[in-house]
Amino acid sequence: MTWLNGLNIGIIVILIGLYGMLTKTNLIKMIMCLYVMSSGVILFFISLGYVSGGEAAIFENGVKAMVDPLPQAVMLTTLVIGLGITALGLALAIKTYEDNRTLDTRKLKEKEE
Amino acid sequence: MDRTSKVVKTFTRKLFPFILLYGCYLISHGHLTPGGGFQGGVIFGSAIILLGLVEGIRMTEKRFREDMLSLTKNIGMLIFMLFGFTGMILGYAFLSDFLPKGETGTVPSAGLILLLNLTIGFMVGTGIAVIFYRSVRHGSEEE
Amino acid sequence: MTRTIIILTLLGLALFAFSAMDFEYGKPGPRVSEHYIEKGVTETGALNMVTSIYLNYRAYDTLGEATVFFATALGVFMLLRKEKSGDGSHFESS
Amino acid sequence: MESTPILIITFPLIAAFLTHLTKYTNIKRGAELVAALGLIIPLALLITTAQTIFTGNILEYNIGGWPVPLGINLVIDGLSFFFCALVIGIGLLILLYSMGIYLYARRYYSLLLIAFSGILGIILTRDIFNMYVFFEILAVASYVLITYKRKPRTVTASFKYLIISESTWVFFLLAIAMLYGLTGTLNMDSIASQIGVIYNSNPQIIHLIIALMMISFGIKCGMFPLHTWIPDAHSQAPTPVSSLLSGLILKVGIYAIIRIFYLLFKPILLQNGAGLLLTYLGAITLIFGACMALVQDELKKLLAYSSINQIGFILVGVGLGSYVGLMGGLFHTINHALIKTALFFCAGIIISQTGFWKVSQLRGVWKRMPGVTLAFSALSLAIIGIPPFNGFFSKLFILRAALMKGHLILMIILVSGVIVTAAYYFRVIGTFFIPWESKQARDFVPNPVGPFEHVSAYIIAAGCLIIGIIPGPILSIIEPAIRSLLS
Repeated sequence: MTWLNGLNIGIIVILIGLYGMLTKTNLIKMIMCLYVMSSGVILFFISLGYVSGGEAAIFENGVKAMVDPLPQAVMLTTLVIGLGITALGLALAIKTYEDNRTLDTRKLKEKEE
Repeated sequence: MDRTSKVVKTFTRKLFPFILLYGCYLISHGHLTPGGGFQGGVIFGSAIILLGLVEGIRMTEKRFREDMLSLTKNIGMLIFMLFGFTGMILGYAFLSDFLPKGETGTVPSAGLILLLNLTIGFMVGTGIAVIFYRSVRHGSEEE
Repeated sequence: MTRTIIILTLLGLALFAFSAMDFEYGKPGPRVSEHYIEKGVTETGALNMVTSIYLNYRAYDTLGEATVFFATALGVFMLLRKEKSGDGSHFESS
Repeated sequence: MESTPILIITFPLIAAFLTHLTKYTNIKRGAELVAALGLIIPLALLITTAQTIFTGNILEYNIGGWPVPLGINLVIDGLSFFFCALVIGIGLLILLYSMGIYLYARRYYSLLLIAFSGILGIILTRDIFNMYVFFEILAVASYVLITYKRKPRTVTASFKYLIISESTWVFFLLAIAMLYGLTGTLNMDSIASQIGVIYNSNPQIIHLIIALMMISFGIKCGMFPLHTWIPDAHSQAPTPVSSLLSGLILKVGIYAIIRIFYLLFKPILLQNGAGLLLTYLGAITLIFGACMALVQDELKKLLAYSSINQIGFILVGVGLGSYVGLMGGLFHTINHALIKTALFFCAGIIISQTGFWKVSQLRGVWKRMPGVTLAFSALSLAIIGIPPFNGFFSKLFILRAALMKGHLILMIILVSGVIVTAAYYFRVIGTFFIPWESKQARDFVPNPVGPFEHVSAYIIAAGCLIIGIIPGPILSIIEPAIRSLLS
């Protein structure tokens, strides 16, 4: 089953996150779907750098082939940005719950009119 | 009524310095072993969160005051920029590695990378602690 | 009903993406990171290539990303504060 | 000097972190002073580079001393110079306005400067992932700035902006990943050199990457299907932030579209007309923004929809890809940024003085505030495109570009867009000049309005008139930008 490699699974995870984002109405669940999507992208990008038979990109004696270190370094930055966005999203969700006593986007929309 | 049992309290109080030590290990060996500024900083933050969970916010607040934490974030960022500009002053480009590289394999072997790791470790640690304080204090009304 | 439409469009997107992608997994083409692996230790002195990239070759990304984290911590700090007077909370009634 | 690109970005950042430390110094308004310095120094640096840019060559800076494919490099060419000048100019005016209202604390200036350094970082970088990081800085700073007024609805508006923006930006990351997979590097110039070869071997993936990038930049510049966050974010944010949003953040989306499509996908763009897709999306955005603005009652929401409308004009100009079209697009970017910022300033003053934010309630504003209403109506004439003002020339260029390309439907859409814009602005000005006043809410006390607020609105109104009468200097700034694009 060579089809099931990191690249295709990454795309599938992104689409699952997108599906959740489109259908869920609870604020916290939307943030979770957001984080699922960004993990899907991280999986996709890192598996792009996979070299078959390569070891982790650290120089020790006896390391023959190495995995591509650039995607890992770049995805470290995306992880921390994802952490920041989720922290901010959750803080906003807490604040909306405190003001409107509901986390359901449908009720929030009615409250706005 | 303090629900956390005595065992948990003494255990975390004993464990706390070792968690910080592990965080320092990860930061200082960032360029030799897997790890680095962010992971070490997260472990710093989680150590403070662990203390906060067990001891309660007011106790940890005395040791890690919140405005000091947000001040460290500011100063951490300024230090990071300072490293960038010292590179420029010494004639290299911005954020370039101007320190001499020791022989590979030992801790002081990568010049500026170690110092940058330390600054990032502090900033991420204090940032996570501030976020934790804010969300916990916001929930409980006992300001 | 709308769920099935969403599922169908997502499947269509997936098919289009899979048909378009032709990366072979495990055998990447010529990369800039070959230079990182060959001359990384001599140029940066670090054994861990990932740290040498995100702190030496591309330290500017890390500066940017530390600002993101700083801005989020500041944002959460400002958002979850108790209702303090001042600080822009009582002007412009719109 | 040759290290100006990095200084232009880092000075606002340093100022942002220093404003927090002014708490410990006893300088009376230290935060505003440091904030102003944080923008004035980059302006001075930019002007020193004007000489080299106008003669056509570019200023490059490798960060960390690493050559191009290894590290990140910043480049000031014609286009980035033009957008940097626009951003810093508008930024200073926004700072001037925020200083007028004394109620902003140090954290507001810190976040505002982080947003400015994010914008400048996007404009100068030549590395796609770096552009993503700086877009995130800008986005996070604007999420927090929107909620600065701590009203319940600002938090929901900021949440909606966060969710929509972040979920589309995951696709931008996916596009970066695919480009890295294909070309093996993250630097724009080296990618651009390999795109032609890849396009011949596998056109499908390039279409996919163009589509992904179109989605993510569409959200940032308010293209039609992805604009839903704009009215809420603009109407709930404090006035300087909403002018920052519509004046600068939408313009950075435009800059990113121009940079990516004219640098990375230039060979493909002209071949099969991906630019046409851009033009027609712009046309739909134009019609949609105009119609929605007609029915809007809230003043700030009306201005937000009018921003979408004008962005449609710019997209049409940029999508056409001809010399005149680009000239019209970029000139309209400047005009719209200036005019919309000043319109939001006037709207902010009017709302804070009368306490009403619905257009129907704002009757008789002329008697209470003749100066601000005059500025508002002058600026509305400018944005509609009445001859003496600058809006006329930019829309004329776009019309001529559409004429030269022979798109008849496009011509009709553009002209009807102008008419509808005139309709909804005259409706607003009309209510201002109605002689009898609307009854004043008893418990409302107008907020203290500093001298600076009116000043910045008047400066821009006068500026629009001057640019309209002598468009020469502005066109000479746009000249190198287009030369660098179409070369």
